[in-house]
Formats: sequence, C-alpha cells, structure tokens
Amino acid sequence: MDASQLINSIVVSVIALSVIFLVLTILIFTIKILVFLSPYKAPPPAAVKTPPGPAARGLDGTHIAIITSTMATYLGKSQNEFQISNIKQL
Amino acid sequence: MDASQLINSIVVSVIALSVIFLVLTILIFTIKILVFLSPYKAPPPAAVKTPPGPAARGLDGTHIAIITSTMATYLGKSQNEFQISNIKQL
Amino acid sequence: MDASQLINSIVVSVIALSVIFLVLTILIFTIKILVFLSPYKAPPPAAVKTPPGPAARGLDGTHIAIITSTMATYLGKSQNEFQISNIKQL
Amino acid sequence: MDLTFSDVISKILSTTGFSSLTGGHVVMILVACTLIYLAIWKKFEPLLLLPIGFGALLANLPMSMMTSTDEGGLLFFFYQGVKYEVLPPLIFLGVGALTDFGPLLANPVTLFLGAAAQVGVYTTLIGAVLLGFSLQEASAIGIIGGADGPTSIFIASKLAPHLLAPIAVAAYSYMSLVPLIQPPIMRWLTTPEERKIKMAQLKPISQNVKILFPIVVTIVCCLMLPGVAPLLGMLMLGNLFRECGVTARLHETSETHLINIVTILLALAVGSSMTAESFLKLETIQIIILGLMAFCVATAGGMLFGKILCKISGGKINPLIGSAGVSAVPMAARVSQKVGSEEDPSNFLLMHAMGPNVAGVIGSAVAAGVFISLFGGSEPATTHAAIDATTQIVNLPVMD
Amino acid sequence: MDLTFSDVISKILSTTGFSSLTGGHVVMILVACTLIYLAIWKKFEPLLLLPIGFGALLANLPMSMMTSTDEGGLLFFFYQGVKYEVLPPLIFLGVGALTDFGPLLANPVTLFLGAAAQVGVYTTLIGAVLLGFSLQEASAIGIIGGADGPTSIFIASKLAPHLLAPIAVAAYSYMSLVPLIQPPIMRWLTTPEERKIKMAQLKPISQNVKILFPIVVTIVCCLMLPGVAPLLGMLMLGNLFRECGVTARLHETSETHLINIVTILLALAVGSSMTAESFLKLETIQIIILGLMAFCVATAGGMLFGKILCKISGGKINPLIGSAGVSAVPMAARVSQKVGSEEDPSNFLLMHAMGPNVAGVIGSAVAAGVFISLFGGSEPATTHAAIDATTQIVNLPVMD
Amino acid sequence: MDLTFSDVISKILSTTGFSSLTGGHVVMILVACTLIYLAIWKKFEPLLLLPIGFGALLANLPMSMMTSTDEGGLLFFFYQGVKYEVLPPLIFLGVGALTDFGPLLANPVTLFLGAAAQVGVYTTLIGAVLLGFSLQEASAIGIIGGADGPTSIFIASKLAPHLLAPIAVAAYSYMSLVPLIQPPIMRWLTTPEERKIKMAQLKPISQNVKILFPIVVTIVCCLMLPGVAPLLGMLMLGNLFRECGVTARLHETSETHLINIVTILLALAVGSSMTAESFLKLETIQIIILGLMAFCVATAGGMLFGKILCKISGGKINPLIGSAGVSAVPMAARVSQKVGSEEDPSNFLLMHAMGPNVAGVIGSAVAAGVFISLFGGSEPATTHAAIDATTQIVNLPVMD
Ligand code: NA
Ligand code: NA
Ligand code: NA
Repeated sequence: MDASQLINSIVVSVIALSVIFLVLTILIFTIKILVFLSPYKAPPPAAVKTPPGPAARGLDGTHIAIITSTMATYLGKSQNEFQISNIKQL
Repeated sequence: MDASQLINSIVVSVIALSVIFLVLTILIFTIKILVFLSPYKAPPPAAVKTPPGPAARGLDGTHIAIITSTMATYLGKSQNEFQISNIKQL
Repeated sequence: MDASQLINSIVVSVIALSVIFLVLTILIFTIKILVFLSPYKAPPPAAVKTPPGPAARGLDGTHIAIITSTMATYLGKSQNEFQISNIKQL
Repeated sequence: MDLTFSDVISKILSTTGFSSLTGGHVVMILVACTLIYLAIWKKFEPLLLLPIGFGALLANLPMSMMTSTDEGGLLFFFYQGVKYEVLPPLIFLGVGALTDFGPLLANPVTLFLGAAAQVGVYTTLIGAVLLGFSLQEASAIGIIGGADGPTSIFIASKLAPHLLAPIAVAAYSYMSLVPLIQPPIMRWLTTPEERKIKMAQLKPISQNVKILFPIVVTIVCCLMLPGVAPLLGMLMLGNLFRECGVTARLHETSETHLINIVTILLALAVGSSMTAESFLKLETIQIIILGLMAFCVATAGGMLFGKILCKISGGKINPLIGSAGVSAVPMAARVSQKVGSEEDPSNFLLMHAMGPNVAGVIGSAVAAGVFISLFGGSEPATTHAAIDATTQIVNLPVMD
Repeated sequence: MDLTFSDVISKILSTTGFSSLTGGHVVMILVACTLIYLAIWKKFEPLLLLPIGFGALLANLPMSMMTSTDEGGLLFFFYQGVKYEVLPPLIFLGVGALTDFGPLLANPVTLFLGAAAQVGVYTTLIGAVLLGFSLQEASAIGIIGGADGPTSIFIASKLAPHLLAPIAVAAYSYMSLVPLIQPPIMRWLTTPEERKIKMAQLKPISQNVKILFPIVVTIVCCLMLPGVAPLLGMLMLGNLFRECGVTARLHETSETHLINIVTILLALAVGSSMTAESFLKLETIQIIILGLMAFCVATAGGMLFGKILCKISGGKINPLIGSAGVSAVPMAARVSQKVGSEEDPSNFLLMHAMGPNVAGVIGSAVAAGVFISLFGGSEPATTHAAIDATTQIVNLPVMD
Repeated sequence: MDLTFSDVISKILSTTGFSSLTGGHVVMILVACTLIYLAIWKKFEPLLLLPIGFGALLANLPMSMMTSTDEGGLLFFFYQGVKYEVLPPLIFLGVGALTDFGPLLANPVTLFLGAAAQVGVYTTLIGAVLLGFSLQEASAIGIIGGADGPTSIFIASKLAPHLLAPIAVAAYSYMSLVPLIQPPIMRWLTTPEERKIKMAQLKPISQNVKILFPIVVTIVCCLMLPGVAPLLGMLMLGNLFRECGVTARLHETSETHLINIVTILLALAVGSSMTAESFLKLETIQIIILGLMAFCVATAGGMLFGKILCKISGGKINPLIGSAGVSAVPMAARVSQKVGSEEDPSNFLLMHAMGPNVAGVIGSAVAAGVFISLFGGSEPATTHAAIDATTQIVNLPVMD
C-alpha cells in the first residue's frame, strides 16, 4: 500500500458519500412533491362495514352480529372478545 | 409487397382456417364419442351425506345438523343460510 | 457375459453390502451417543396449557371451555367429541 | 497513479444514465409509465402489463444493462426463457390448471365458435401482408386476434422475434379492452330477439370425460399439428392435474406459485425487449391498428357463426355467446353475459359463454400450430439461429 | 414466388405427425396411456407416474420435438436437470422436509433393517450381470430394489442414462405395488406367533437429537461415501429445515411448492426419455422382471433380518416391521401395520415400522454412494461426457 | 479382468473422503458447524446462516464435488446464480414485497439518516486500503457496513468474488449482532434527555404516493447510478407489487415461495464458496474485524446525524432512530425502540425508526451503485470474464 492508494480511497469516499447525500436529497424532495400532489384523504366512514366474504355469500353483518350477541349472552362475555368467522352459506 | 404475396396470404388463410375447422370438428366428434361412452351418472343420493372432514373424525352430519338447528332456533333464521364447517374432534 | 463378470458382481455385492452395514452400524452408535448425551426431558406440565392462537389474541382456554361445554349441554354430547377452533378476537 | 477529485467526478458523470440518454429513451420511459398507469389505475391485465411496463422502464434507463440483448444482464437471462420458448408453455400449464372445460364438453358444438373467431387472425394476416409485412411477421401479428397472451408471445418469438414487444403489448392491451371493443359489434350484429334467447341448462359431464378430454385433445391435435405440442400439451397437462383428482399438490402449485413465478419472469423479459430501436417504429403503430382490427373481426366472426348456429339449432343458441370465442378468458364470456342481461335481466349466459370462451383458447393454439407447420421449420433459419445461439452463449460475460 | 393451394396443403400434410408415425410411436403412446391409466384410476404413485406418462405421450407424438434429445425442445431443457443431476437432489430436499426420523432415532437398531433390505439391490445386480448387463448397468437396475425414485433416477442418469426410463418406471410402479407384492412374502416368512408380537411404546426423543441427527449423518456418510453428498446432503438439509425450529419458511417451501415444481419438471423429463428406441427393447422387459425380483428379495431380506432381531431381542421386535426396510415411504410401513393387525387387530405396528421405513431411504442412499465410489469417477467417461456436453450446449438451436 | 476383493476395497478406500481429508477441511467443517450452531441455537439470521453453514459443510467434505468451483457439481450450478448476479436481485424482489415504505414517506428527512449510516462503508473502505486491499476489494468489504446481505453478495461477486464467502458471513453475522453492537454506542453518543424525546405521530400517506414512490425512486436512482438497476429495480418492483393493489398474486409469491426458493439456492451457493483456500486466510480475519468496525461506525454515523436532525428540528427528532439507518431491517429499528423505552417506557420509537431503517436499504443500494459506476465496467475485466465464462460453460462435464 502506498500513499497514493490511501489518497485515492479518501477521494473516492468523500465523493461517494457526497453522491449518496445528493441522490437521497433529490429523493427527499421528490417525496415531498409527491405527498404535496397527492395528499392523504381519510376514507369516508363506512356506516356498517361488514366482512366481504360472508356478505358476498348472502350472509350480512347483521346475521353475524345476532349470532355473536346470542353466544355472548349465554357466555357472559363481551362481544369484542371473539369473532365468528367461519359461517358459510350452503 | 407484390400481388403474389397477397395471393399467398389469402391461400394460407383459407387453408389454415379450413384446418382449424377440420381439427375442431374432429374434436367435437371425439367429445361426443367420449360423452356417449361415459355418460354422466348422478351419484346415488346419500341418505345423510356429510362433509368428509368431520365425519372421518367421528363427528357425523347428525351432530352438525343438531348444532345448526339449535343455533337456527335461537337466531330465528333458516338453516339454509349458514353452515358450521369448522368443528373438529379433539 | 463371462464368468469373470459374475465373479466381479458377487465381489462387488458382498463388499457393498458390508460397507452399508458398516456405515449404518456407525450411524447406530452415533445415534446412541447423541441420545445418551441429550436425553429427552419431559417439558414441565403447563398448568392450563391453551392453544396459542386464541390465547395470543386475548381469548384463553377458559372461554373456549365455556363455549364448548355450553354447546355440549345443548347437544347432549361429550365435550371430547368436538372442538371449537375458529374463534378470533375482533 | 493518483485519482484526483475531478477524475472521480468525471468517471461518475460519464457513467450516469444522463450521459447517454436519448430522445428514444425518454419516449420509451413514457410508454413504460403509460403501461404501468393502465395496469394499476385502469386495471388493464395488471398481472402482465405491470411487470411488462416495469421491465420496459428498466430497459430504457440508459446504461442499466437491462435490455433483453444486454448479454449478462439480469433481464437477458429471463429473456432466454422467452427466446427458447420455455416460459409460455409453463404459463399454459397454469392456465390449464385454472380452466374448467366442463361447459365446452357439455356443448361441444361451441368449439366451432372458437374456430370461427380465428377469422380475425387471418384477415389481420392479409392486412399485414398488404402493409408490407412478410408472411411470418404477418402470422405473428395475426395471432393477436387469438386474444391469448402466451400464444402470441410463443408465436412471435418463433416467427418474428423483432416484433415481440409490440405484439405482446397489443395482445394484452386489447384483451383488457374487450369490454369496450365487443359490445357495439355484438349489438350491431344481433337483433333484440336473438339477444333474448335463453339457453337450456348445460348437461352435467362425467368425471371420466373430463379426465379423458385433455389426453385425447393432446393426441389428436399434436398428431395433426406437432408444432403446437409445447403449448397445447402443457395446457392439457395442467387441466389433467386439475381434473384427475389424484394430483392435488401439482394442480395447486401449477395454478398458483409456479404460474406466478413464470409470469414475473416472462413479463419482465417481454418488457426488456421494448427498446426504442425495436418499438419506436412505424411497424408498432401498424401492429396496434392491425391488432384492434383483429379483435373486431374475431368478435364479428364469432358472432356471425353464432347466428348460423342459432339458425341451425332452431333458435336454441344465443348468438351472443359467439363473441366469447375470441378467448380472453373470462372477460369475453362476461361480456356475453352482460350484453345478454341488458336485453333481459333474467338471461344468464355466463356458463354458456364459457364453452366458446375456452374453445377460443384451443382454437388459437390450433391456429398457432398451423403457422408453425407452415413457417416454423425451415432449415436455413434454424441453422442461422443455432449459430446465433452458439455465439450468444459462448460470449456470455460475467458482469463486472 | 406464388404459393398454390396444393403447395400449402402438401406442406401441412408433410408436417403432420401422421407422415412419420411409426409402429414404435403407436406402441409407446399406448404405453404412455397405460401409465396415465395406472396413475389416475389405479392410483399408482400418481404424482410421478401421471406426468411421466404424459411426458412419454408428448415425446412419442412424432415431430413434436418433445423427446429428451430434441435439442431446443421444451422437455430437452427440463431433461438437462436430470442429466446434470440437479432435480433429484431437490426432490430429496423436499423428502427430507417431509420425513420424521423420530421413530428411527427412538429405535436405532432398525437401521439394520434398512440395510438388510438392500440385499435386493445386490441379488438383482448379480441377476442383471447374468443377463448380460454391464456392471454399471446392473448397478443402476439393482437400485430399483432400493424402492426410492429419486435415488434410482440419480444413479441411472449417472451410470446408465440409456436405461433411465425403464428404471424410473419400474421403480415407481413397484413402489405402488408394495401392498400387493409384500404381504404374501411377509406371511410366508413369519409364524402367526411372530406376527402377534406387540412392541413397546417408542421412547420420546429430545429436540436436540433430532437437530443433530441430520448434521451428523451428513458428515459421517459423506466422509465415507462422498458421491452420495448431493442426495443425502439435500435430504438431511430438508430435515434440518424441519427440525431446527428457526427456518419454518424454508421448511414450508421445501415440502410444498419447491418439491412440486421440481416433481413436474423431473417427471416430464423422465417421460420425455421414453422413446421407442430406448424403451421397446428386450432390456426393458428384463429390467421390469429384475425390478420385481429386487422388490421381492428386498422384502424377504428385511423380513429375515427382522426375524434375527426378534431372536436377539428376546421376542421384543416384531419381524413384520422388517419389510418396511425397503423404504417406499409410507406404503411399506402401512403394509407392516396391516399384516400385523390382520393377525391381532389390537396390534399397532405403524410407528414401529416407520423406523425401518425411513432407514430404508438412508440405506439405499448409502448403497447409491457405494456404487458412485466404485463406478462413478472414471476419468475417460468424464472427458467423453464433457465433450458431449460441450457439443450439446454450443449446438443449441433456437426453435423456429 | 477380474475384480478381486482387495481391488474393490482399495477402490472404495481411495474414494472415501478420509483419503484426502486435510487440516483445512477439518477446520472449515468446524467453521460450518459453528455457523449452523449460531443459526439454530443463537438464532443468528437462521434463514441465511443455516443453509450457508450447511453449504460450507458439504463443500468441505472432501471429494464430494460440492464446492462452487467443482464444475458439474450440484452447488456449482446454484453458484452460477450468484456469479451471474441473478439471485440477489430476486431476493430483493421479495424484500421489496415485504417492505412498507410508509414510515419513510411520512418523514422523508429520515432518508438522510440512511445516507449518514453509509459513513461506515467508507471508513471501512479506507481501513481496508490501509491494510493493503485493492480499491475494488476494499469497496466490497466496506459495503458490509451497509448491513444488507443481498447488496453485499451482489457487490462482492462483482468486484471481489474471491472474498465473497467471508464478506457474506460477516454481513449476516453482524446483522444478527446488531442488538449487541449498537446499544452501547447509542447510549454513549446520546444524553438521557435526547433519548426521552417523544416524536409526533406519523402522518398517513395516500395510496397513490405509496404506488408512485417505487416508480420514481427507480427512475431517479437508476438514471444517476445505472449499475444499481438490478438490485434497486427489483426491490422497487416487489414494493410496487405490494402497494399497487392489483397484483396480489405476484406480491404473495414474491414475498413467500419465490424468495424462499431463491434464499435456499443463494445461501447454499455462498456456503459452497467457503473452501479452506478461500476462507482460511489472514484476509478473512481482517474482513471480520473491518466488518465489525463498519457496523460500529455506521451506527455512530447514523446517531450523529440523528443529533444534527434533532438540533435542526428543534428537538422533535429523537437521535436514537439514527442508528436504524444501518438497515438490518427490522432489528436495528427494534434496537432504537428498546434503547428508547429503557429511558422512558412510554416512548414508542419503533415506527419512527422504521423510516431510517428502510432508508438504510436504499442508502446502501445507492452506495453500491456508486461503486459499480466507479469500478464496475472496466473493459479489460469484462473481456477476461467473458473468456472465463466461455471456458467454464463449454467445459461443463456431465458428472459420472
Ligand atoms: Na383465442
Ligand atoms: Na430403500
Ligand atoms: Na444499509
């Protein structure tokens, strides 16, 4: 290893790190532009959003709510603590 | 492009389309023969046909029917509207 | 096929089978050493060991036991004959 | 030797893409972004057009070594699977595993609709010859009318590899446009009375017929048109995995992760062939116009033969199912259903249209077989290609 | 130059398969259909025999370019994975991920049963030499008695690639026939009293032993028989993925989609080598007969060693588990269970038979390693093969 | 010619591994077992280090033909995927499919932290040059500080293939050691007050931004640094599959079975390059020491820039998230969370640290691109490599 190699490596390092900062700075501004152009909009609150699976099969959230509350009553448990997820229409 | 290319393309097209109709006609007759040789037979109506999974594990359709009708009673719903499919024997 | 080929094949067979027995004997002793060095220890009996899935979601075995026994009561069936495995917390 | 700051900076600058960015690159990047836009926001065959567009994007970022001809580059390797025609048959294996030929077997006469829709292939072929394309090129362009992506890619890479990119893009784009292209033609060619025809429920088909069908089709078609064996054979093997009932593992893999992996590789490879030199040509515009014509004529061909079948059957067949013969599974069948139910909401044509729909897949595979028989095996071309292949493989560099 | 109608028609006719269909093709198509029939309707190893049969069907549709030697054809590419021995080890990766060596570790003496069953390999080898096969060929035929498909394919493609097809077909067919072949031999060689022996429950095994086992087996076996490293190494790596508890992702992929994809490619490749020239020979019939003999003698060998172990252990080991030493996992173990429960319905031998059953896999892999050590590395053959490979790769044509 | 017993026995003995076992093999087997031990019992990146260790084990069982340079051997074929740089980009496809760039988009300034952590790369580069490595080698060693396995493997196989094994092992090992390496440095460079800073909740990001981000990053970065296209392009394509909402099939396959299959092949290939000649050298120890230094300096670099951002933002940014800029996703982010909650249990930094964490992946990919621009395309090297590749491919033997 001679001194020139060391100098080379330092030159390379300084420039490479500068390039990285340059590229990532460009990315930061690009992101800011993107976020500015397409800001986040909160989705409209769905009134009674139901799981798509059963609903598509003719069983809507109401049925599941009834079953859940019935079982919850018998079990003395909060309805938040469990979910019936596998009822399929025949 | 000279006229001969055009004639060639028409010749190719007519013959190719004829070959397609020939091949597919042969397929149609083949299918008809297959269907004739192996007609559809409705499976014998199993008295109480049950899903294989639970049955194989010792839970037959009767159990499921009982559970279903019990829940249906409580829910005031037709038994056709849902299916219990995930009961496994321990 | 001359006789020498036959003799060759017998020589090969005898030696090959010996090598197999030699290698597998070494494996047997290796296994015995492994089993000796790392004997099986029964895991400490977990007081109420519950299926990980529901438990991790806040529903422990107790809830399932209650649901199971409730349904079993209505169905007049032994609790060993079925398992509720698909209750998820919302 | 010392590196100075200016040395290093000029080295980096000389290797940026900007240093060799051309107008062609810029236009192609816009084309690629358009494909990505159509795939994501317009839902144009996103499983294919998104990775095709992304592959085109990468290929046109200059000096990135991502075109299909950059030896040793990543997409070069994927492209070999297109060039040697390994990937399209594997896609067809998955398509077969996903396809239910039941409606076709229940009403085999609908195979004729799949044949009639191929008329679009041949009018386009003649049109392409009129525009000055060679017969091989015209055949590859015509097959766009088959409305079958893997078949188009297979034939294009065999008969006209330099046209692969525009052909693939046209095929997949128009397949997505089927719901826009077909209905006007369908309404124009039928009377309201015809559109109201209700068809009798399909007969059930025994499992044995479903199992024997792919085997018999393979034997019959490949004996008559051997060149179609890779495509049709794999399609039918996938279907056999599905129907035979004893290879559930292979069926599941074929229709999920295997077809997905192959789709990623194939689409990137097709995209990587979309360079400015190969795409920004008059031929591309001609192909896009011819492709639209192919779809329209194919739809009309299916419709007209549907009307013939309607007459012959004494009004038992609704001619609207004829347009499904273009394949484009299952969009074309849904279009038949939709146009039918517009006239009479209680008319359910979907399952009836699935027959000609899957027949269209077989029809265009057979059409492909005819082209291979006619143009596929010329000795000089093969020799030339062999020399090509040799050169390419032995010159493969390690990238570094 | 004008194409006339008769030109085009004669061109198409000359390229139909009929123009070069031979009796050999017809017979092989029937053979292929028989394999497909056995796979689907008789459930003979359908995951392998169905795609093998379909590959054979495609290979024998004339001019379809689907044999393993049609350079540039689809199945030619798949076949390279067999020729260069990449696919069988990947199958074994999945087999290892699917295998529980617990019963073997709980009763390691059953490894001897897996060794004893290899006697079928060597009697078959001697029989094959008597019929005029070379030692290499005879070894590849003998390994059918190992009842292990990937091992058979691996050894056949190494020592006797021209016999690959009949060997693979015989191996998989007889594995399916294990429930028919073994019981008479098992009953004939045992007394009812022996068949009634109940075995003590297996000891549980610590997780550490299960993890260390595949590592130790790899080191021990590959140090002694380096040629077995690709097969046994991958088998043990798959098992390590299974047992180590920290690579669930790799375990799942190995035992599902990876093994499925490789199975499709491997089986089609094997089928593609079933041409009339390679299959319709006296040797095929000899191999089929020798293969049956191999299975019978292997079963008897396992049984007899089972009787010896029974004696030595003072009647604690039921000799019926010996027959499971042929591998054919898990059918052979189920046969042991079935024959045992016929004598005494309360006798559950299944888990005990799983020990020799998986031992049989190791046993035949070791037998393969011995063959590779003896016949695998001769210098001239490698040189010749290298030249072969060179020629094949540099002459690879683009199909068009 | 008769084979005598002694002939056969001496043949077998001469082909056992013992006959050519060297001290180097024994040491490397111990190294391989250590890697396996660390993977299984210490949970050091088991998905990579377990198959790397197993590959190294197989490669060092003598005569097993399982090193990366044994032409025609199983792992030789897998290694071609590393050599031609196909496998690391496919891993990155899966990584992109698994990565949520949301936290980065919500706080884009954290990209600077991913840039600052690259300072570890360059101090290591200078250190390596001081130890006598060439600039190319030093670059490949430096990139260990990028804490990104596939990037390290990609750069090493491009710039210093003879150092691939130690670089890959160091990269994955230190990634596992992040929870031990980072906390002392983090505590040493921050005050308790800084560590207690709570950050404002991240803003939600619109789906369109999430979709456009991978496309824009690809265009910007690959235009400036074309050499990074295979890595960064595939990373961003995987992320596009994830975010676009219309390619669920491709997303699922990319992040599960495709990445798993590629991981198995890649890790075995890397392991197969760990021979005694390539690994038991002073350079390996130097690389391991330099790699540790790289991780430490990278952590410090991220932390110090974190402190700068903290100042600039008026104390709104907790400097602890700076250490996550090394990438090592998601361990480094968890370390930020843990060190933060030690000071104040109610401080949840995890999501905030995910920003710099994924920024670190982009940062080291960009660093890799700079190295490729500087050292990647020298003409003579490519020519030499092409000749190499030619020789290797045309001399490929069939193993037998
Ligand atoms: Na079609
Ligand atoms: Na065996
Ligand atoms: Na990084």
